[in-house]
Amino acid sequence: MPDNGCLTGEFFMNGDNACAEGAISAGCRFFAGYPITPATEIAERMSRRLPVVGGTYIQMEDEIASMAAILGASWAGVKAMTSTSGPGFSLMMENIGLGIMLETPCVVVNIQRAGPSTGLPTLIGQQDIMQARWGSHGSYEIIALSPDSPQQMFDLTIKAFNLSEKYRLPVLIMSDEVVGHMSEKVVMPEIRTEDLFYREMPQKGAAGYLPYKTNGSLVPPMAIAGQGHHFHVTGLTHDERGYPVMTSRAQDQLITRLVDKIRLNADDIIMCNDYMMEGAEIVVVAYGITARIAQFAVKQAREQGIKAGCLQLVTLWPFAERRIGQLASQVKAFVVPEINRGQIVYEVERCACGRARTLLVPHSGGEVHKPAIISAAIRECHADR
Amino acid sequence: MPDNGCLTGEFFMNGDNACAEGAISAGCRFFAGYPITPATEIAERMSRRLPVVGGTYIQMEDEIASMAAILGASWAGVKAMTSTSGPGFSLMMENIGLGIMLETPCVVVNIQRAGPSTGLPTLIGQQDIMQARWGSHGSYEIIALSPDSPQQMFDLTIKAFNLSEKYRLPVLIMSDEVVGHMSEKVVMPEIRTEDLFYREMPQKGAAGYLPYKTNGSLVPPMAIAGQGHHFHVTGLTHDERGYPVMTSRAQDQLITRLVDKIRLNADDIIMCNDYMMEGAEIVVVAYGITARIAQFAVKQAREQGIKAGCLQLVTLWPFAERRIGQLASQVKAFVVPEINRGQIVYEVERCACGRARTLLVPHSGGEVHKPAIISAAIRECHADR
Amino acid sequence: MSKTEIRLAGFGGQGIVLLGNIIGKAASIYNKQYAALTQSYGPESRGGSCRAEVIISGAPIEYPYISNPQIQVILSQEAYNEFGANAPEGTLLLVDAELVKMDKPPAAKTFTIPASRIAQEMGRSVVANIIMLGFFSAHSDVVSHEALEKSVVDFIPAGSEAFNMKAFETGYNYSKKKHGPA
Amino acid sequence: MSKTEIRLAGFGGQGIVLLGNIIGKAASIYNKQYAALTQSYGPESRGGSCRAEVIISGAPIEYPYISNPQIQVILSQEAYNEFGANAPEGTLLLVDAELVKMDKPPAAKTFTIPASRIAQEMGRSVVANIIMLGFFSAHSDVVSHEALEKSVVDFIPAGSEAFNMKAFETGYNYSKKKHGPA
Amino acid sequence: MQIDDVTSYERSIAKYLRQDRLPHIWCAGCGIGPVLNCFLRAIDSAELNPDLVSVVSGIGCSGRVAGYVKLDSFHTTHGRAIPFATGLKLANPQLKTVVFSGDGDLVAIGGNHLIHAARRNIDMTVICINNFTYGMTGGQVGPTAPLDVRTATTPYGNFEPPFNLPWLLHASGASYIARWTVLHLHQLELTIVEALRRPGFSFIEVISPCPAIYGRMNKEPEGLDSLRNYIKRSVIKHGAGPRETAIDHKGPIVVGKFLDIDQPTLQDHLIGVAAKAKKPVKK
Amino acid sequence: MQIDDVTSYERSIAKYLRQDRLPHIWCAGCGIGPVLNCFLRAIDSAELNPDLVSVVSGIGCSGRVAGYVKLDSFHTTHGRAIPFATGLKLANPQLKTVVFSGDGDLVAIGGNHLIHAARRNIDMTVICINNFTYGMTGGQVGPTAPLDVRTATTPYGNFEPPFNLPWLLHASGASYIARWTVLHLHQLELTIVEALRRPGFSFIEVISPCPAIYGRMNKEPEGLDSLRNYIKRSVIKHGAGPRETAIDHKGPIVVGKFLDIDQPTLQDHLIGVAAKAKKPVKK
Amino acid sequence: MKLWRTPFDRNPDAEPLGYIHIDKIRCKGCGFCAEYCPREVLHMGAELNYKGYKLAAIKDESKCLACGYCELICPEFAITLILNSNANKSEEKHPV
Amino acid sequence: MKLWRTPFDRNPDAEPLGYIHIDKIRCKGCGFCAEYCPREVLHMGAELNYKGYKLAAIKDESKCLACGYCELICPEFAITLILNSNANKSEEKHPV
Ligand SMILES: Cc1ncc(C[n+]2csc(CCOP(=O)(O)OP(=O)(O)O)c2C)c(N)n1
Ligand SMILES: Cc1ncc(C[n+]2csc(CCOP(=O)(O)OP(=O)(O)O)c2C)c(N)n1
Ligand code: SF4
Ligand code: SF4
Ligand code: SF4
Ligand code: SF4
Repeated sequence: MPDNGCLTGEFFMNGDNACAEGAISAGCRFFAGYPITPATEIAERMSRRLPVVGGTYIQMEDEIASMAAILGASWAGVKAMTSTSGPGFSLMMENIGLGIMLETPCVVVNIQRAGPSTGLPTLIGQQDIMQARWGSHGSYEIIALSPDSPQQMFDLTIKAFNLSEKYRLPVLIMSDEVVGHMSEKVVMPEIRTEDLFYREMPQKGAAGYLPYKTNGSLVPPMAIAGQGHHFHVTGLTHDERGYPVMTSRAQDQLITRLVDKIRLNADDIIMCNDYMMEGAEIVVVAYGITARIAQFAVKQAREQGIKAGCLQLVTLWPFAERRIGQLASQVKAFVVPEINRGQIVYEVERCACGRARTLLVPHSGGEVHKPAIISAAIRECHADR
Repeated sequence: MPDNGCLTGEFFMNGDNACAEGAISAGCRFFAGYPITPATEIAERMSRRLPVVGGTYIQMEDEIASMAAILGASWAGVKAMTSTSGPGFSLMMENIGLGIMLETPCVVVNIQRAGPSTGLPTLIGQQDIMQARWGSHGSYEIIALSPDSPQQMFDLTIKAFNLSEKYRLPVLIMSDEVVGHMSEKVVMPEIRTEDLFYREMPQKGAAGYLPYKTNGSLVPPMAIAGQGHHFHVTGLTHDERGYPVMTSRAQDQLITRLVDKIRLNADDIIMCNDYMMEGAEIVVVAYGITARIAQFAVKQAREQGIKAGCLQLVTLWPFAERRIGQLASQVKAFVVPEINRGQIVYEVERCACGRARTLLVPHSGGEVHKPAIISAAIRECHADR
Repeated sequence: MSKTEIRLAGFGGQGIVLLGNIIGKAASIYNKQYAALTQSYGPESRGGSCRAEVIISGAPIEYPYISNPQIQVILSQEAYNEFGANAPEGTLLLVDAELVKMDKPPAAKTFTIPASRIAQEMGRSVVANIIMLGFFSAHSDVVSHEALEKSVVDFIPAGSEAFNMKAFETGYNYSKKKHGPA
Repeated sequence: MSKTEIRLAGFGGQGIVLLGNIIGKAASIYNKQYAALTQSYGPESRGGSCRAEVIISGAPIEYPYISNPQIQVILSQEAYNEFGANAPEGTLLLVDAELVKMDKPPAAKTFTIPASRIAQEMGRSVVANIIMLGFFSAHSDVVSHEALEKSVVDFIPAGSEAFNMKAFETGYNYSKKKHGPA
Repeated sequence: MQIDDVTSYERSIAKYLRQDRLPHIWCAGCGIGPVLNCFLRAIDSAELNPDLVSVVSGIGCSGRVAGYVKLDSFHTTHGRAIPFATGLKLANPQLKTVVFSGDGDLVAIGGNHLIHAARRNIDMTVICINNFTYGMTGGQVGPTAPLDVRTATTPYGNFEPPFNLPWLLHASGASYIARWTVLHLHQLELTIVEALRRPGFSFIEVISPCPAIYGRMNKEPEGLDSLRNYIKRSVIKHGAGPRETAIDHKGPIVVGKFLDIDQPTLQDHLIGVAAKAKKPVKK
Repeated sequence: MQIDDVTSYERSIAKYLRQDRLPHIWCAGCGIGPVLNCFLRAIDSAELNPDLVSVVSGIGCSGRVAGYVKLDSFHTTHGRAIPFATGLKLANPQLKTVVFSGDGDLVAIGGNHLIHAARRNIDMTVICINNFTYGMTGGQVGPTAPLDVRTATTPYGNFEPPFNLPWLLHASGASYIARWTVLHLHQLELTIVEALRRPGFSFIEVISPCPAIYGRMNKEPEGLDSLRNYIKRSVIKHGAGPRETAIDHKGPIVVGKFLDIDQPTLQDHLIGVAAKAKKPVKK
Repeated sequence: MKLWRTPFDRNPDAEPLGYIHIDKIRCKGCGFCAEYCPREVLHMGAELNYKGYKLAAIKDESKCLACGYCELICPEFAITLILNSNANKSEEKHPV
Repeated sequence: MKLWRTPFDRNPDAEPLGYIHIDKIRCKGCGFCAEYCPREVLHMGAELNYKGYKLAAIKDESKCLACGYCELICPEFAITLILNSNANKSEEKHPV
């Protein structure tokens, strides 16, 4: 372990632990959470690790408080994270909205299990994908990433912190029970300063600082508490000064910027992994653990001479609209396996815009797809004329 | 006022009050809520009216408790409702999921204001439309209605209770601040028994009753507390007995039924209003107050010789997929004005499937669209070749 | 089809929204017209400025907001400054003279009544709005006098009918006295 | 590319998940193979049955679940009834003879060791799983003996290295003694 | 050997237990089972009409109780058993509503509902299994965990002072408050009977071992270790005051009936509201 | 006339007030303004480094206070000011965190955070404007509203018994508890100064009129009506016990400093955790 | 501390008041019954059940007072106390 | 009940310790200042401001003790107390 307390080297660990280590490596020094299967291990590891690296762990009275606390910590200038699963994620929605409105960098991890309601607490689901996008009231955009392995849990947690600091909003890691609980090798490189992004800040005590005045970019510099700025921020619609302004005009200015900072930077944010995509006619669009199952099926299909490929959506939101749109003109069909009854498939279908068939392979949850089911869908599309 | 305490006749009242009266007429006898602008008037009227008709009003400590309480009341056999706006709606999400899982009839009213977060508390938004569909974790389907006037607030509240009793789930009324606060004439007819739907129930004390055993239909009869059934229900994945079963198979059986009871009955549930749709080439798809603004614009367009029409989505969810699909082959374009930055338009676009242009007319919130903006969009589509 | 837009503006506590309701109900229930009432909300409507706006029409009202009110009832200086002063020619302006100073005569056809003073003189300052309503009735036929009367009775506390009717007639007669029959 | 699936099954508290971790780490970190460990979770893994499953492969593992384990380590009657009894021919079955009664010889190639009794005799019943691991090492080459040794040390509490190594070797030697060199 | 036709088990609890769901999910040596047993006997002893008893639980090991009682029973969401039960009770005041759940469920995430229900003095009996931890999720620190104990999220010892539940409930407005350990089963039964029969809000805390998780981390790896500890540390003191009912890691565990007062219930007040409302008022 | 260069206003509060935001949104005769004024003077008198003072509010009329103080200030969500402030404080223990909000915000929806923050004894000063109602949303019943009062949602009189806040906070674990009315501005200032300067969790309740809504419905339509009422009903009693601090519709309003005790704060405990963690342990 | 009220000093030679049945499938070997039986009727045996739990067993049934405490405290509902109607009924009965 | 500590019995003929400035735009006519001024320096006048609020006004400034209570209690931050540095400094100052 280097002096800074971050782990480096090769480890065999589960996704939850890898996520916690990713956070530590990303510079996260505050964690507030509430236990819930299958995300609890993240909190547990943070409770052990944070005091070692000079950070603070606190278990709050519920998920609402946890979410509020990480927003507070972020405004004290500390990178902060919480983790949960479906029921807790539902409870966090209101304050995720506050995070968006105050433009507060932080990371929220959802290790998805099967719902609705308490559902199957210890078993996998990928059913909160649309909730990640739409779960809080109001008009906004969000960033959500979806790791497929403990290694990606580590890597994408760092990425999530970077994106949250860069674009000033809560970034969601939409993992799932299998990735969270499965153990594999995780390689943790030494993290250099230039690998990490820190929010832009006004000069300490700079006069005339306005909390929401941007300087050309869509993201305003962020003051933190205790630096003499004496700033005000509010969840109400506000102007550049951070003052409430109860007009439709102020609303439009604010919301337009909040939406545009994501939409116009989509290319910077969106990550996809191509798997056997060369010349693919049938593209399996998948994410999380399902991307790996899909790759298994694609490999089999290729062996059978079917030109299949897999597009892993590493970034779920903003949606890879352009990529799907381009592919739609080139491929015959999209196969979309999800451990839900249809969520991302709606986006794929919309972006395909009738130019390629879109076939959902739904799963109600509790386990991953049998590869054969995905293979069958690939074959069905292949047989289409 | 007839003996039963329900109002009949003509009234001049705002949408919130009309909603409360609709509930009373529908037989709602329990209300639990927490004040929030612009929905508070519903609670206030219920607090005055319920004790008169032998019902119970309680203001709970928050929206989470309110939602939980109406579920409890429904299981005691009483029609129950709550009302809120965006922030409270976000907080209700977890227990809306419980309502879906336990299959509990009840009505949740969201008088939408502009968000995200606290946003513009007293001003209109239509930004929780996707949240209504996707806001709780897990895979499920929901029913959501969208009234455009105080009169529809009254009528659709009765309808909402009927649907909730028929399909055993929380039904959402997704209204907005303008409809809630605007006063107009409301005609309240005398409600006959046959106008109201009551949940199917097992015979009192019937032996061998299983809470989730269906008899052909997708909706099982519902026992209520105190009748000697000694039943168990749980938010965990469960079998026909209501007992937890932690398997993917049980999950699939349960979720498939929960989803199918809505999807397969979509035609019974979905209501649309046609306005000047004869021969329409440009169809404005709108809901809530925006449907009326759209009609205003459509009327103007017709006067200018443009074949415009308006399809009011009275039922938002399940989405009028078939109708839009059919129209897509007949019309030139869909114009979708929404007081948000794009929500229902995604569904329209998906269902149009490239066969008709889909043009969003977004609005960040705080006021309704100027009709001229919608007219301009109609003209733009008309000018397309 | 005929359509009239009315704005009532003043500050919180003057019973402006009540006025809007009385007019709206009179038009829609008793006169069988269409009417839509919108109003300002929130903490602003308690301490500060307050507004109610009514559309009365012979046909269904799609767009429920007013754009160019033919009638404005102004009950505070602030409201006058914001709305009354700029009311265009050809529109009707009814002003509480006690609460509003007009620097120069407005373009609109303007009638004033010291409604709040009269109310005070009658011993119940809350009825200023009803006096104003009587004044309104004298100057506009958009809602019938009888409909307004009935509607007033619907909205006021039981037992205060006679007093309110007196206030209503006082406002009505003030106009007749001052301006002669409309 | 070679791929081995291993199932470890018994009840909560036996250290089964720990075994999975030791094997997984040995394979992936020390032997530079690919390895994926999945396991049973929840209250079930505390009182009742418990399971850990490892895939070891020379190539990246897409599908992380086992379907036909080549090796099964069985530490309870319940696990035997569910899995061990039906293990097909050609697979390897390692059983704690102290905890499991086998009515008829299973189809699989089966070796038994009274690991829990030996552990008790050694004075620390918790090391039964490490004894079993030694036994496993004697019967399978999927992970190297040295890798397992190193991995054991990584996972056990500091100070208990010697004792655990003794347990590991005991399990290994039990096999050698009983069955002769593999 | 000639024996009775019925066993004591059959006579008292068999009819209230969902035997088709046994074995239950609780770990060996867990204290929830005995409390459930005791609760079912109390239902019997209280001679209530079982048709009118509803049991509501939240989520947690203790929250699984609703699933084992053969009464109308509701397994709701984490922390929300009390508001759910509030709806049940208010919609049908005939029902006896019992909330049976864990300390995490009732006092961590559900703490607000707990104090508000006590404030309202709603007719409801809350039985709180206090095992000082979140058993179901693997033994994280709870708001009742004494300072310095080890839990899955306090590897360096708990750093948050715990609630003193009887005091909190008293200050919130409850009518009846008692505490026993899982060993005081006869007293517990009598207390539950008393609580079920009285109007108003009653709260019964039961100190219970979680050997599999909490115990394992705190040198009581067997349920028996905790029980022996309870015997050593328990002191019965009816009417004990707030200073006495705090529980730390090593000191005495004061048990007994701490509060039992008559005060108008929410239902009493609601009857008044209904009476006033029925007088015709101008709309 | 020769006058001082500075006025008392300028000397004490002008620098802490966002004058560019005046007039504020509160109604004529509302009590929040005087309390804000008093709070700003206390900030000055306490001689804190204003750069290190953060003010956090929830949502409500009282929750608007954060918007008028020229300090780092956060207007968060309804009920969540305390957990937000908890994050601030824990992430930077140098900060003085003040939560300023209403009774609905802090005790209704936010009640759980309130009692848990008190339990943790986190360094934080909570100033609670108690106007017995939800002003912002138009005067609905709050959890502090005395029995029988009229509110927008209790047209037949309030039927829920209210909390006794000093008692609730004491039972939860707070270190410092005081109550004043909006007329006791000098005492209030001293109390706030004391609370700001001491470690641990302090709670100050300020009884304040809401004439526009609550007063109008309860025969105190002017702020002055309530103030006169407070003068009549207030009784200063430092160290008053739980039985004395309940407030009903007509009886005495006991004010004063009720609790002031030294006990280890959350920060004290956390320092211990950090020390233990820094000792190298095997991973 | 008083946990039960059946007299300990009952004549030990009288016919047992009850018989104990232990469900071997349900028992998880927690030892509560053996520890808290006032007359040491039960003890923890050596036998394991199919799940691997060490079972409670009967040591000396003749001493059973039928106090019911083992039945009550068994977390697994694994113990059934069968009352012996032949036994001397005049002695105080278990209080359940 | 003691609300302030500046002596009421100060010599009434001394030069006023302070002068009061009332911001007519901000004042909402609540009457707190007039009611609680210990020396009746202020009263509620008849003038309305542009929003319609009845304004507080100065009745007799000469009596002002500069106790600052009106400034402190004014909910609108509408009152500024201007200290008179000419006045007899030996008398106790307002305690703010
Ligand atoms: C909203 C939500 N958050 C978290 C969880 C996870 N969870 C399940 S049970 C539990 C704690 C249970 O603790 P307690 O109530 O003390 O019961 P015990 O298991 O100790 O009996 C938690 C946090 C959940 N189900 N829902
Ligand atoms: C989640 C949520 N629920 C409800 C509201 C609506 N709301 C705003 S302020 C308020 C109550 C304020 O009462 P209190 O805290 O007592 O402050 P006051 O206005 O009386 O000063 C409520 C319920 C909200 N903003 N958010
Ligand atoms: S985890 Fe603890 S509380 Fe839960 S069943 Fe096991 S022993 Fe009982
Ligand atoms: S509504 Fe009440 S609390 Fe709010 S500003 Fe007005 S008087 Fe004050
Ligand atoms: S109390 Fe029950 S589970 Fe425990 S040892 Fe005795 S019979 Fe077995
Ligand atoms: S206290 Fe302030 S607002 Fe009230 S009357 Fe006096 S100057 Fe006006």
